[in-house]
Amino acid sequence: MGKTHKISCAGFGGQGVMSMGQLLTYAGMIDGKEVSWVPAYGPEMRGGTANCSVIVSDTPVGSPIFETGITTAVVMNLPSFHKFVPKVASGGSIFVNSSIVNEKVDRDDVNVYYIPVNDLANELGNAKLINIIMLGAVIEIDKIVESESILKAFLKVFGDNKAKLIPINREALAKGAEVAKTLKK
Amino acid sequence: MGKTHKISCAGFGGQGVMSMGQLLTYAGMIDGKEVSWVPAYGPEMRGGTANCSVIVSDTPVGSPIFETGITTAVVMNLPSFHKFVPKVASGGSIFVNSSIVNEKVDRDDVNVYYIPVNDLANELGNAKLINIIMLGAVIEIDKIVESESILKAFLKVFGDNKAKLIPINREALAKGAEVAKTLKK
Amino acid sequence: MSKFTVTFNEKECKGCELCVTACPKNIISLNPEITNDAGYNPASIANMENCIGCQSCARMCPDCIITIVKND
Amino acid sequence: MSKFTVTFNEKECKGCELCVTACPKNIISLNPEITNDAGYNPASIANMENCIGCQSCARMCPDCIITIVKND
Amino acid sequence: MSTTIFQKPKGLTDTRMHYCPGCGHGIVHRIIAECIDEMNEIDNTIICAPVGCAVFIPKYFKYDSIHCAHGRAPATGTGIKRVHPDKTVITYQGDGDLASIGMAEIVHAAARGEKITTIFINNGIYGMTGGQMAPTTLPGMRATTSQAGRDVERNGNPIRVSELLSTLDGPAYIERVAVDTPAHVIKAKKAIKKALEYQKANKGFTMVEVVSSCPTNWGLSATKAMEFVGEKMIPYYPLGVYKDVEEGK
Amino acid sequence: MSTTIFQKPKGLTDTRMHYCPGCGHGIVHRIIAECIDEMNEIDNTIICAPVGCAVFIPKYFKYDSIHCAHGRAPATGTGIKRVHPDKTVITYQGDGDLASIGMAEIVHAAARGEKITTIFINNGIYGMTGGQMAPTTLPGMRATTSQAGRDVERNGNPIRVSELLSTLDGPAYIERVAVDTPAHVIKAKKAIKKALEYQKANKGFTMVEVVSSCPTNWGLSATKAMEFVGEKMIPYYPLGVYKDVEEGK
Amino acid sequence: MAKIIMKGNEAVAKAAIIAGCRYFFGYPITPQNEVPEYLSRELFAAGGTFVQAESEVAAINMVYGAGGSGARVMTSSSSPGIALKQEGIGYCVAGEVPCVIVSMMRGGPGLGTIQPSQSDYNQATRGGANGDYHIPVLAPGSVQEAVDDVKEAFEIADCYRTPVIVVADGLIGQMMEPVELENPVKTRDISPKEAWALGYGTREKQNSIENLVIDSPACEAKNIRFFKEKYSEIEENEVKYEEYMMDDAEYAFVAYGTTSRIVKNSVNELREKGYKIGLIKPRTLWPFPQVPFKNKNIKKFVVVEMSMGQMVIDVELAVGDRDKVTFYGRCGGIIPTPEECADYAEKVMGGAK
Amino acid sequence: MAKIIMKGNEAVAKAAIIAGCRYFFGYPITPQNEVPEYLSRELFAAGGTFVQAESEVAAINMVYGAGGSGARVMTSSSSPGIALKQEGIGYCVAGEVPCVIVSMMRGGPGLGTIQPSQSDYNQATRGGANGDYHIPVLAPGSVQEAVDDVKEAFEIADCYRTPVIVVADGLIGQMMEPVELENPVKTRDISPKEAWALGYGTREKQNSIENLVIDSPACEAKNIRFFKEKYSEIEENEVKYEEYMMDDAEYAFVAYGTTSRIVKNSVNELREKGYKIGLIKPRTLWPFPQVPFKNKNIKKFVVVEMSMGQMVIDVELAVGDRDKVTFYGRCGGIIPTPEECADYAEKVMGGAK
Ligand SMILES: Cc1ncc(C[n+]2csc(CCOP(=O)(O)OP(=O)(O)O)c2C)c(N)n1
Ligand SMILES: Cc1ncc(C[n+]2csc(CCOP(=O)(O)OP(=O)(O)O)c2C)c(N)n1
Ligand code: SF4
Ligand code: SF4
Ligand code: SF4
Ligand code: SF4
Repeated sequence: MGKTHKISCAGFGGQGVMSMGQLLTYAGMIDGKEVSWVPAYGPEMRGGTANCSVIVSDTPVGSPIFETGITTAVVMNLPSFHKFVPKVASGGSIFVNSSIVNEKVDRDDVNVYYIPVNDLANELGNAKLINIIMLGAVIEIDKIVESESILKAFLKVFGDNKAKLIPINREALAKGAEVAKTLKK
Repeated sequence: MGKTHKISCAGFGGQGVMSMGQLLTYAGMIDGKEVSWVPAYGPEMRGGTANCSVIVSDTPVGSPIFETGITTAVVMNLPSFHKFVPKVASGGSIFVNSSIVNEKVDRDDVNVYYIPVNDLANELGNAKLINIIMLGAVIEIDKIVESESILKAFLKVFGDNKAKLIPINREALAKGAEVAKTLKK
Repeated sequence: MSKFTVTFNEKECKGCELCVTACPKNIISLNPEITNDAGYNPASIANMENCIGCQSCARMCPDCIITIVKND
Repeated sequence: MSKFTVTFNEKECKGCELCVTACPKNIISLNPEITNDAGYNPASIANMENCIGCQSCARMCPDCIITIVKND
Repeated sequence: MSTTIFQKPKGLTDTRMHYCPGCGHGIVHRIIAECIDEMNEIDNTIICAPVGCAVFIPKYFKYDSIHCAHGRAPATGTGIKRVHPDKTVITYQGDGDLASIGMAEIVHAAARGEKITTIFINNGIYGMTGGQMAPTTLPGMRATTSQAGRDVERNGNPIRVSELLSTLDGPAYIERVAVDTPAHVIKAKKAIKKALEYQKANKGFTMVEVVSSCPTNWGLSATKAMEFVGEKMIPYYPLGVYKDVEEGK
Repeated sequence: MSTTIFQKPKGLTDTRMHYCPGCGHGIVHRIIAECIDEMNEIDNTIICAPVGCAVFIPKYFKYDSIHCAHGRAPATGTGIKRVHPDKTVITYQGDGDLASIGMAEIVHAAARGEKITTIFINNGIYGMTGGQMAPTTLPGMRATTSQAGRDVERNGNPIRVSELLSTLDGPAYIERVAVDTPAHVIKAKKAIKKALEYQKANKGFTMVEVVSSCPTNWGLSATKAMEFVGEKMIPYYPLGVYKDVEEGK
Repeated sequence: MAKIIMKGNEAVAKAAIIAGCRYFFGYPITPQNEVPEYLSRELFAAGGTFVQAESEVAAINMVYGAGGSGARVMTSSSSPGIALKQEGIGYCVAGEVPCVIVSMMRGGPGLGTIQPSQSDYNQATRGGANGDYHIPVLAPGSVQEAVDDVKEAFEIADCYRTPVIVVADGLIGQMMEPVELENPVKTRDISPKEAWALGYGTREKQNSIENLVIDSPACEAKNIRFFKEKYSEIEENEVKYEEYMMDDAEYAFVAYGTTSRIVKNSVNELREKGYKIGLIKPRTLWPFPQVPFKNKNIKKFVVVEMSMGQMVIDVELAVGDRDKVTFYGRCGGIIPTPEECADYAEKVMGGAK
Repeated sequence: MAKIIMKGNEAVAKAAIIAGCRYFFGYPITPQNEVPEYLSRELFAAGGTFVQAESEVAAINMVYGAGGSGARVMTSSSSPGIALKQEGIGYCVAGEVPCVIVSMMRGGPGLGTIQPSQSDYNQATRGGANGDYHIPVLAPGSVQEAVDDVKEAFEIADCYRTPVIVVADGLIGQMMEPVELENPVKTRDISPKEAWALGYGTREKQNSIENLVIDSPACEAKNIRFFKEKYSEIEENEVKYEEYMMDDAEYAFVAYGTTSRIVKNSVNELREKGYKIGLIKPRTLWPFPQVPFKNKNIKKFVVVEMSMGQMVIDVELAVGDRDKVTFYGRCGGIIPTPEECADYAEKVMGGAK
């Protein structure tokens, strides 16, 4: 049996964590994988944290939900850091938005990547790109989907009329990948 | 096992058929019998017919409802006549308000008593007494309850402040009984 | 012949007397002679000549008992 | 010492800026230096001297972040 | 030669109505049928029966019809009208049905400007269930659930529905009429006709509140009940036009 | 020496409110608590939480409290007040809760003259469920179920609740206020205080409609949302006293 | 202690007053109208309150408030009216609000007929509100039992802080029978109002009737507490049933409420013919009695209901063998006669005396 | 024919439009809000109507009117909202009005939580409205199945003139998955609107949607017709279930909807360990499949639900032996993991590979 990626993306509302998950999902389908996306929903979302669970797998998705056993965690803020770090499977990856999260992961059975996405986005001159930059890092490391598939997915998720944003998003993905490469273990 | 009276009283709303049944029920209890009273209810009551089913029995009342097997039927108007005559048990009694109902019972396995209660009530100078007169006839013939128990029941059903009406009701019962005697078979 | 003929569906009349009250000429009354199957004395008009065809009776009748014909 | 002391519960402030807009003296602003756990930059006052104690900020604050003390 | 100048309207069936002697429902049924006859809409009308004495409406009218849940005729009428925008849709409701359990539905159908015509029979009582207090029962009036007479402290105040709905923007036409006298019946018919015509013209929600009687549960003869309408009900529920978009009301 | 001239009222708990930044609910919560503090009723008040963003009320107030079913707070408040006639009973409802699903309950509690105080938050939207159209959503205003902006032909007309309830005889006091400016907040508090005092004095049903904001679902910053209240909401929902038995209104 | 004759509905209302019920919120519906009518007259005199609610929905939510305030409170309705109360009943369950709901069943589905029926068995025993829950359901078969059950219902409601349904049919509501109102009722331990009810809290310890349990583990924990504590206690303590002529029986009628009294006549009739048949009469429908159905002597259980057969599955589950369970029913307001039930049973027994 | 990725709720809405549904009446409630939101945008474009009703009660009664007018119509809600619809659902049943009701279950009872659950099984399958009736209940376990079921639901509704419930949980409503929208649907015979629907009658032959059947024999006859004709036909034609790895199985999970896909993982896990276990997945909850439970090879049936156990009794009735049925459940919004289900099953199997 092939590989099953169990990805959690978490952060504040507004950081684009939900669409990060959707982009992975769509890209997974484009790459011919079995996929699912599940948002956490609830009133605690009111200005609070948001997160979603994504599966990208070679085999049909049974349970679309996983409490633990996360293979890839993206934590964009401190509450998410506290919530998700313990749920990552041994050998999994954790991507930390180190622009905001100052703490360090206190586990040695996981691979941790600190990506200062807010700073990187500012470098690109567009604070909204933090999630795309993070995605670039994630797929560079964990090889969940193809980078080009993310860009195709972008048009699916945000509509074809957003085509003009493709170049800047491509740049953001590359930026994330680039930083990730320097951190690769 | 003792005797079980299954009594149906039927007529127009306003003829006092429901209270006739209640008086029998109360009187039965006063006489130490097992009793029950069930009204027919429904929108057809709107200015239409009314009827109730009474059981007065020496043994506990199982089913308070009987579709057929009536032992005593009191029919105060024509629709009731048509409805109830066929439901009387062989050997049962039928009391017909012959002031209003002109038809005759076409069965020879039952005892039929034609009592012109409206006319008799007019003789007593009180049109409201038709049900009591009829009751007088019924208990004279079928011996369901004591005549005095009906008068005690009267106070239970209508309240003690109706005590002043006892004499006229006693008279009405006697009148009914008297007419019935002349018809007794 | 009277100018108007007012007929009552006696079988269906409920003897409510709304027509009786409505009639400005006071010519309608319940007929104590007849009791229909439902137990009511139906409305009727004795002296049709007095009818002015105002239709007040029919307008008040809840049971469409009344038909009015103008005899020209 | 200023006439009034306005304090903000910075941990709980949601940075909505209603107090900022409400202040007739325009002395409140969000503090970009601090990000609280919920991710907000809390409100604060630089020059407390200008405060006239009108309580407008506190009245508009949906989260009871603001306490105002009069220094007599 | 002779001409029939008054007869049972064509839109009514031959079924004997089960209403009590002298009940206002029958009068209103007839005038609705007269209006629909005159508008030549017999085959184009759908009528929504309430839960209440008028629940038997499907037997009495030759229109397509539906038994609505208690109070929900305006919602069900909405569903029908949205599917059949060209049909004339009538909802017929009693005061328990419309003003008590169905208050939310009538307010919202009116606010939506739903293109239906509601005939609202205000007889101040729950007829069908045996005379319980309605939202329209007058202060002091006896009902089986206010046996000492309605005490506003204990039982609350009556609701004037036409006034209440007239605060909304959706209604095109709201009038309160009565059926206690031949003259009022003529006016009532005119109002219903106008409401139906407004519906046909897609002007918005229309309602005619008919102050009527329930002799049985009022414990009055039919004639006395109509007198009560004139003497007690109408003063409390003033007749008149409460909303008419054409008159800028 | 120094005196605290403004602080969190005693009747509120220390729990952080989950409301979005700049949401009007928090302001109204505070002024209710201030009134109850001032009336010395903290231990004598029962508050009924709605279904809506304010469903968490039990966590925020130190009063006894109950989660009411969606729209039914006036009914539940009635049950409570009948058992505890000496307690101050407050129902707190959003516009979906009160003016949509709960329309029948509010009309009838008002008509009964139920001695409770309803705080009605008119923020023109369903907050909790994510921005669906409310009965109070302004024409042209966008909501997730009227994404092109409310079209009154398609989506119906907004309902002005204070006006509607003022046609009834049961209410003792109805005022519409707003919380968009400090001056309005002061007035809002006065109105709530008055309503609560009328309740204590057994005068009848009291309601304060508060025109408020929902920055999140309006898609505006908190400040812009308050501007919207002033510029768009208040003109459509005029502030003022709609009913006051003491003033013969 | 003298018996008096009362209409079932009035007796139910009177029993509530005797049980200390001082609040009633209800909406008219046939065939239970005499309950609110009686209470609208008598409750004020007893120092309580009667409110004719604007609807069944409002009524149950008033009950929720009054019960939440620690008062003994009742509502009453019939089939479609009970359907409307479902959400509110669920709130009473979740808020642990004691109250009594009288359900006088009539024929359905939908508006149906106003004549008696037992086709709301599922409605009462299997819910219809959302979520996992149970409600104790008492099923009287006579006016006397209705009175006794209403009084007991208040005790059960207060003891377990749960709504309790008393389910009867229009016949029991409408009929008059002699009744003893003052039968003693088994009292139960009741937690003090200070511990939970509205109006008894303080600023330090607020009492709150809670329905929202937004946090999933807490919501699950609440469900588990209900089932493992509350409901299993009720199952242990509150099951009630009667047996008639079951000592030597080889066949058993199973019936509750009105049909149980009808079928009693059938038993008598069949016994006279020599059949060894008896009657199992569940007096609680939830918890449903299990013990009498473990009787190995019984060859067939003949369930009789005024419905298309709703209790049948509970009997099947209790018996554990569907083949042993047969069903005879009438519905839509038709009341079966003792004779037809006996005829049916005779066929089932195939002449096996 | 290309798959696209859609959120379950939007896919449900889209499927309805594909199925010819042009009318939707609903009221917001989490977790199904995307259904009305999507349709409020798309239905007008499709030539239909969307009305945000004032309540769930109004919504179902609008559905009753629109469905009674012969249109394909849908409503959608979640737990307490479905509770409020009960009376209206009963009216649709009694009036024989075809319509589709989507129930996206969340944790209860009462207001509960907005997280997914399966604790409205009873609510859907055992009624809650009054009277004797059944409603076909379809239970999808993925976005794809939700789409297919919604389309089929309209066919079933029209064919038998009955409401049909599609019962899923918040998870299916909220999740995104690839889905094929254009799968063909089995069409069924449908009686012409002229024969019954509002707006298609004439003065000579009025069409009437009737709910009152005041006359008891007529009311009984209607009930009997429903059960002997309509419902037995449905039981004969519309039962649906799936089996997974059941060929050689000695143990069987039983699960529907979301738990069925979770438990599929458990089956795989246990099979790898050598256990002969499979999965029976009812796709219709009423009529409930009987055949797969007659499998004599199965030693234990392990029912898994996101509830305290509601389907269990249907399984027990179908199996006919309560001792063979065990249950594992989570509730209140908690979604069980494949691992915990497997652990439980392993205990049940006691190491019997
Ligand atoms: C949900 C529900 N509640 C209650 C009833 C009982 N019910 C039948 S008719 C009626 C009231 C009728 O009164 P009204 O609407 O004033 O009409 P009227 O009979 O006076 O014409 C009631 C409460 C019902 N059928 N359904
Ligand atoms: C019976 C029922 N229907 C629907 C819902 C879902 N629901 C929760 S909150 C809400 C509306 C809230 O809007 P509003 O009353 O305006 O209050 P706000 O959130 O804006 O303060 C709805 C529809 C529910 N919980 N129960
Ligand atoms: S109004 Fe009609 S029903 Fe009444 S008495 Fe006259 S004719 Fe008869
Ligand atoms: S109003 Fe309150 S919450 Fe908002 S910024 Fe000012 S202090 Fe912070
Ligand atoms: S009860 Fe009243 S409303 Fe009903 S038919 Fe009789 S008179 Fe008319
Ligand atoms: S969603 Fe709107 S109403 Fe709800 S807390 Fe946020 S801003 Fe306030």
